[in-house]
Amino acid sequence: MNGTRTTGSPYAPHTDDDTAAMLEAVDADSVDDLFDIPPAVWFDDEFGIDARTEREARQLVRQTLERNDDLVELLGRGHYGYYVPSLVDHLADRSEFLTSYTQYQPEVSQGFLQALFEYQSLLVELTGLEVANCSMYDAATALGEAATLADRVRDTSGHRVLVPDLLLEGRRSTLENYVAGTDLEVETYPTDDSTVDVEALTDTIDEEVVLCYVENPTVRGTIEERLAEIGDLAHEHDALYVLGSDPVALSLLQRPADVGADVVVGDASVLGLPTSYGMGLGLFATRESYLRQVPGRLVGVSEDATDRRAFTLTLQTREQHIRRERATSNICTNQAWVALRTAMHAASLGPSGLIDLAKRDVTRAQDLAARVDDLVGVTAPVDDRHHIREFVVQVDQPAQAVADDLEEHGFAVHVVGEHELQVCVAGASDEQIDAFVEAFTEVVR
Amino acid sequence: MNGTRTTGSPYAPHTDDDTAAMLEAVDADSVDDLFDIPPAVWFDDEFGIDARTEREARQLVRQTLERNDDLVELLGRGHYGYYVPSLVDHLADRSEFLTSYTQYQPEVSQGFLQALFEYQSLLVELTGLEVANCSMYDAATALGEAATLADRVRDTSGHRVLVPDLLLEGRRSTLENYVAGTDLEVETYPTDDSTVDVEALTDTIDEEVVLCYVENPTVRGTIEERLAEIGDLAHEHDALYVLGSDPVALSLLQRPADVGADVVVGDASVLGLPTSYGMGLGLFATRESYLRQVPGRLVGVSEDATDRRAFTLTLQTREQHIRRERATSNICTNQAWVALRTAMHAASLGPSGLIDLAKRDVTRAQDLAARVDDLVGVTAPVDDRHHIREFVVQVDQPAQAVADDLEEHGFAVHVVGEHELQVCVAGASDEQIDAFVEAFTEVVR
Amino acid sequence: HYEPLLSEKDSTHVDVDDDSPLPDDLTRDSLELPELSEPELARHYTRLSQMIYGIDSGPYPLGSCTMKYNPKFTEDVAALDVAAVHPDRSSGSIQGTLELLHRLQDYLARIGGMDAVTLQPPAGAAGEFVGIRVASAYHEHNGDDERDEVIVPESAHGTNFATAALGGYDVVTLPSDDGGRVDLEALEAALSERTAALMLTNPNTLGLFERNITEIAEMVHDVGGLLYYDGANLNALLGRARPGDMGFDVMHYNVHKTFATPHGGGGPGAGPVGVVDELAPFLPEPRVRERGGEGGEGETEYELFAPEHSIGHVHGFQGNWLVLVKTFAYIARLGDDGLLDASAKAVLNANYLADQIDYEVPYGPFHHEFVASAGDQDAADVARRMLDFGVHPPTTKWPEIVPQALMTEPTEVESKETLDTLAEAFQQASASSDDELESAPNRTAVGRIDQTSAARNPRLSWQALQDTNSGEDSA
Amino acid sequence: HYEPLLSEKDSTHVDVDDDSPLPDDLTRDSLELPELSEPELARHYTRLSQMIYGIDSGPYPLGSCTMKYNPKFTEDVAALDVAAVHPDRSSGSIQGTLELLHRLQDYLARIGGMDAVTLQPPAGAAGEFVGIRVASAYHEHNGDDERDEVIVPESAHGTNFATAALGGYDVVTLPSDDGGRVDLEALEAALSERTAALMLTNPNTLGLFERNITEIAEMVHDVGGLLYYDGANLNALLGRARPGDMGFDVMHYNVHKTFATPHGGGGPGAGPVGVVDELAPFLPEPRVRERGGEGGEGETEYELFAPEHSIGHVHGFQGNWLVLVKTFAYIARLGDDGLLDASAKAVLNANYLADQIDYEVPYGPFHHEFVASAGDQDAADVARRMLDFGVHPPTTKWPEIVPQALMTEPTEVESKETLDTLAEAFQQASASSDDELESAPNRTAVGRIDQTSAARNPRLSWQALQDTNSGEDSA
Repeated sequence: MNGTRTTGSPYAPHTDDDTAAMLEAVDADSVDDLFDIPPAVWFDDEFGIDARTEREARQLVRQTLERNDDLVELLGRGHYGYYVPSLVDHLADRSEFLTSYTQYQPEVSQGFLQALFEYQSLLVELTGLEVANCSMYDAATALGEAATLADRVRDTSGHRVLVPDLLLEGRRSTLENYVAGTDLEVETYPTDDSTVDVEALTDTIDEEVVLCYVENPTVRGTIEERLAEIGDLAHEHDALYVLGSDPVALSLLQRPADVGADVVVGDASVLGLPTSYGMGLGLFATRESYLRQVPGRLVGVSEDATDRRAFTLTLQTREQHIRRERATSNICTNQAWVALRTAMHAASLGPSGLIDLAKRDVTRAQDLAARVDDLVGVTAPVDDRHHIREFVVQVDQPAQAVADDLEEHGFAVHVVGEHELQVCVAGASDEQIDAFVEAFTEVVR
Repeated sequence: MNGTRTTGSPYAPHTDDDTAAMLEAVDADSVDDLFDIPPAVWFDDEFGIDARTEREARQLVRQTLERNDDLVELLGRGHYGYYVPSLVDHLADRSEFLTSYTQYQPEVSQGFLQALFEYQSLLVELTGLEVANCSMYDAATALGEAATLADRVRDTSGHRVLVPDLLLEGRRSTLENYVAGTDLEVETYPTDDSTVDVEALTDTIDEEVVLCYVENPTVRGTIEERLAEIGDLAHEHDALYVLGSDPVALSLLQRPADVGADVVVGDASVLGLPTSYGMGLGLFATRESYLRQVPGRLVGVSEDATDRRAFTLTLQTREQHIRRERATSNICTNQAWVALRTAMHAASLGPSGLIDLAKRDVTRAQDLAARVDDLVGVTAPVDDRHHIREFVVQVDQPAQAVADDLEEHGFAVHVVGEHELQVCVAGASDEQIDAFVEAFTEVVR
Repeated sequence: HYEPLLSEKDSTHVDVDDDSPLPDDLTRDSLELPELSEPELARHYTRLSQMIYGIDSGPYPLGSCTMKYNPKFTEDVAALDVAAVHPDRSSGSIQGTLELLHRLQDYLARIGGMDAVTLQPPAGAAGEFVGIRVASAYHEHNGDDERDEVIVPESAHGTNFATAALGGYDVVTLPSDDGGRVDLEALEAALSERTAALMLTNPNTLGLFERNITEIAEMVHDVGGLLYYDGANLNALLGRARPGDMGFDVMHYNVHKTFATPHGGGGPGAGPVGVVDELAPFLPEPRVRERGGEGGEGETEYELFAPEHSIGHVHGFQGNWLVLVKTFAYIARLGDDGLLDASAKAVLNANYLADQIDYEVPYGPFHHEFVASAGDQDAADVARRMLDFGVHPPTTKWPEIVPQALMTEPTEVESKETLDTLAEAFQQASASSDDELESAPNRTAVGRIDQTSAARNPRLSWQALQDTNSGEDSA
Repeated sequence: HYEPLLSEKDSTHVDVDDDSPLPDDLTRDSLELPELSEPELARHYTRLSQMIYGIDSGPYPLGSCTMKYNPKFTEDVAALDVAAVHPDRSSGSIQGTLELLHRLQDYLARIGGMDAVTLQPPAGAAGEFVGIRVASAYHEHNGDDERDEVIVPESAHGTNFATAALGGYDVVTLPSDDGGRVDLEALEAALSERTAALMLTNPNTLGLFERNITEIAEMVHDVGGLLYYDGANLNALLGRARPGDMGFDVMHYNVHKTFATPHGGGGPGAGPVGVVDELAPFLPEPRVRERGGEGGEGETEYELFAPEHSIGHVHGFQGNWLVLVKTFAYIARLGDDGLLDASAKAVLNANYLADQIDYEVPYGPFHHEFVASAGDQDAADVARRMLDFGVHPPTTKWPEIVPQALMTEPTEVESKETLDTLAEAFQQASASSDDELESAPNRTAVGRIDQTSAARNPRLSWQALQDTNSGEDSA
């Protein structure tokens, strides 16, 4: 029937005989009789949505999406298109992983629990912090959760949340929504050459500050150089020091625990997911002292009846289904399957592969910047800092016009200022980068 | 390491420490020492094949294959591109199916054995014959095996194998290779309106004939109308009556058992495989009386130690690994995984879906023929017979020129004569067929 | 049924400073993680998968979780190369993505009877949060900023309470009446000018339709509050009743529960939110709309826009895109007929199964789910016992209104035969001895797990485990 | 661990004549098959898969079968839309397909030291058949048509014997010498002007290199015969020795064994055949070659052609294309370095494992495999016993030159740790009591299967099973 049948749900297996027998069992004449809906709200109309065969539905999605232009994306700014090993798709797509529910029955969920435990262990190594949950939605919501954590754990009456002026609008806005139900207020501090202006931060920070947020690398690809100093500054004012990063950067850059971070947030789906229109995986790690205030799910080790090691969701009393309005967060479904994929991708790279990947992100960004910097009327990188993965390019012409021209040549880049573009090497092959330089040369000529 | 590593085999897990420990255990200084190869034949050169990352290897294949033109294929003649439900890929790709070996250890192969048993059962229903093996390579080799079966089971000194003059060159040539080691000789009998010319066949058939082969539908999409009569003719001369068909056609057309067929061969991958440059699945079914002479693998039911039902490969004494030069065939690895896919596709369609599919192959071919027949200078179908799936079209212009023009318009059709094209509707959507008619109209204008 | 941790298979310490392109003080010293080959990883994850019960393993009748079969083809369309675009692409270059989103907004609006839809919330709870934030923004925009309460029925999902709290509201819990539905008198008492919203799911978690929904809506609206629809149970009503027609102002859709996107062991999900016209200006930005004029080939063009009084973002980008693609594909496959049939069979299945089991099933009539009572037995024990019969048990101990609740929702994807198997498992559990119940499960990868030990002595990483072990060693 | 047959779940009888577009006498009356929904089928095949041991389940040390890990990415490239073309497409419109085939022909020629390669044979045995047919055609072309014998060593694969017979030859079986290799004196005696070919695998099925290969080649060539290389054990030599350099005239490649294409539970495979220049004119048609001139973008163009004295087709079209794509992808991934490392680790693994087990391992030194002897134990019992330890056993009872043979080939994909696990399983089996051996396996989906019953009372379809059952019922 499948593939051709378009009446009824192709995923409801009832034969007519079954339906008749079941109706008889429940003593009903028709299925409609089972619906206890008052006539006033009974829906008599149709949605007007055509049923399609599987083939037609596939075709519809494909044809619709084929309207997307096929561009080489030199895009980053929080979402990256690294190559994901084929292993990840094949194993993560096993239906036991893909179609199972949250692990409330741990005895039949050991495999998923173990994979999530391994994901947590990965983040513990990367961050140096003791506790990582097994996911938030994305970097923005993880930052929001960090703020509500700060609100809960800080005794001070403070209400200031400090974030860099460069913070992505989507993150800042999400953060503001998360703190809308609290007394917290989001304020920005200035940056200098796209890294924290520590002097200016020193001037603005006070005891009213409950959270100081820094990203490393920054949204413009620059690498912070005074992280420990900033950490000290935050702690001197009894503020939570929250670092934003991701697993690739963390494989190479300073370990958050070593610079005093209290919480690490970010998007862990840089590993494991292809470019997916911003779909992410919220990384959330923190110190053991805040364990009981952590939002989201935690997998822990326990023992079974015969004292064998077993995994289970634990400390659930923090969560909404137990604690209701006093939960640490309202999060329920998170991004478990993405966390699985991220763990798989990281395992596939191994420590050498992770470090190599991050190092290549540094050198390839450096190399590309140097190549475009050679062009007349182009400066790159704009910021006098080390970079990873991406950097800002200044062009004499209007940036939007250059970007439009590049799109005509088949390349997508960010426009970040009137005369500023941003370019990312993360997902691009060497051939694509060569082709980009050629197109860029032509466009700015 | 994977995805980036290009030295050594990425699929050999040895760490350097492992290698050292293992060499020590076997008391060797280096791996080279383990090779007992005389210096004269030691290979000192290189193949000159570059190692690539997984991403690069993928890219290489993709870029290479992207040289293929994207044409709508109205092609058939033994290979069809029906839509394969997504279920088939997802389930057949489970590594337990895809990566397991032949089921010589049945206790850890029950799932595959059962699936193959279900495949055999499907063919038994479709053909009406008692025995179906669980695959040959394709229709051509299955026909070859039918001929060697005939050679073994017929007592007569006969040596004639009769096939239709329309038989595909690939099939005929393969058949000739299969009988090259016997005394059999392949001869053709004439057809009339692309079906068996029964009178001519009557004239040529004699006691020297050991096998009479008929295809239904024929390679030109026509449906045979006198199958039972031909069967009688074959049997009167003590010849094996071999029918060629496929699971879609068999769902609608006369049941081979009902017209006296002794063997049914054909390509079963019309279900289960997408268009795949001719990759197939040899269907082979026959009467119980020839059971001990059947080539290839058979799955049967047995019992385990606790008398539970269990599946196993059986009657293996027919096979090469036991019987060596007296085996019924040299076949070893066959097309098991394709048989699995075919069984899945058939199960997904169910009997209603199978019959519907075949009926639509009749009506859609009929409709398309009528539409192109309306064009000036075009006759379709050429053959005054019922058709399924495909039909021959006569054009006033040189057929090759028309085909070339159609290719320019994005359509591939067969050229089967100076002024004859052949067109198949099996894999095409209604939209594609409409577009084809439009293009065809323009081309023959 | 045992597979070592990756870190137990290998743990390789790699120094970072070799050939580092960065100054030493900007990098970490080293990284210590498993370094394994693809064959080893393939086996590891294959074995782990073998210790998981998924929807393809058998029935999964989790009440309020709606575990439906996930059509395979939806995975294929989400995996299309053309679906893999970056969120910062120019609108002109991703018309396909925008068209799909727009069509999905439209589908969902029709299905829910809503006027405008945002697809941004990355899960149901995030959708609730958007709903509550939209309500806040609406009241605030109207200068109506004294409203500080959200009313939630006692049998509601935990997320409702937590979401209201996250939104800064005091939660007012509403008791049920004797029939398991909203107690109108209690509601009357709870409503006031402090009421920002009432959050309701319908049918409720007992599977009962709130028959007085029109009256409830009037009551809430009369005090100036908004009526929020928790979409968890929408599968029960598809094509038969729409939240918009019942008077709801804002709702979220659980695409996993209603539109068969895979649950993934806990996400990713998507929780689109639909609202009535009046609330549309407050939805998150960006949304998708048609652009005046047509594209080169006569196709409609689409663009992103920020609603006038938008609450801003609730996700860094546009939510869980790949999940939305699957949602769209599912709806496009089923169409009106399929959706109508889905609710029909879901409700038929629940009623049939309720009829087949021995446990007491209070309340009724049911729609998509029912809550049986394990009576003297411990519902969690019953669940674990059922695992041994090869099926997945129902949700347990909730809602608390039914003692030892076995909250059961078979969904439309189960055949009569499977329901009979499931009923048999219920029967066997109900006939089990105390000993059998308390020792279950026995046929699973591990036996009954000590939850107290896990919580009392948290070991949340391999590193922690190492510390614990070495602690034990030295002790 | 039990799953009903599809037909036991449902069997629906559908009449064909309703709305038939064909006259009644051209159609069947009805069709009776299972009519099931996608969720039911997904569960059915998922459960079946759970009763199968695959390469991702654990070690699979089947001697002479070379069960290597199948890289996942090769599946993805074979599934590309651009790979899905019809065999009757015009050459000009499938340049990508032809280029890939041409490159693969070239790769294989280099790896084997051959001059020309056909990719058409759909399996190893089909490759053997092509080799034998090519030899026949060659001799016949030379007017040398009295040759009616093919010589095969006693320890050879069964397919060698069967292939020679299928090709119309008498098979002359060659005994081994005391070292397990070709007995030169016996070979001398067997060779004559009747010899069409000698079929040899090297290293042989005992894992031993035929050290006298150059001499053997000379002897065969001296009598006018051809030397055929069975590629089953090529994995042992990759990058270290090439059949062409050893004097072989024709060979087949087992792409599953050497180039990691999945075995699929028994196919599809591919058995490309390489030959020296002299034999190239006899290869099957069509083959792929470069066409003079270049394409529009400076790319080489390819075309199909029929070799001058081609034996014709051995497959209806061009063989198992999708398997060839995977082969190509694997070779392109590994390159020289990877291929060289594959043989290194394959040989190291075999030697290490041979060293770790208690069973006697006669002969040596080994390359990729070794044949242990179970001694007093029954090798098939040992194998079944090993199943209970969670590993796959070796090939048993063959070659017969070793009593109770345990023919073991771990391949390069196993880690030392896995080999140690495997060695442990061997040890446990060797230490097992007769009772344990004879009752094994016990931890598998079913227990030991009665082979005699299966063969004596063949039940080869559900229909046959029905007949049997109803027969029993009436009895």
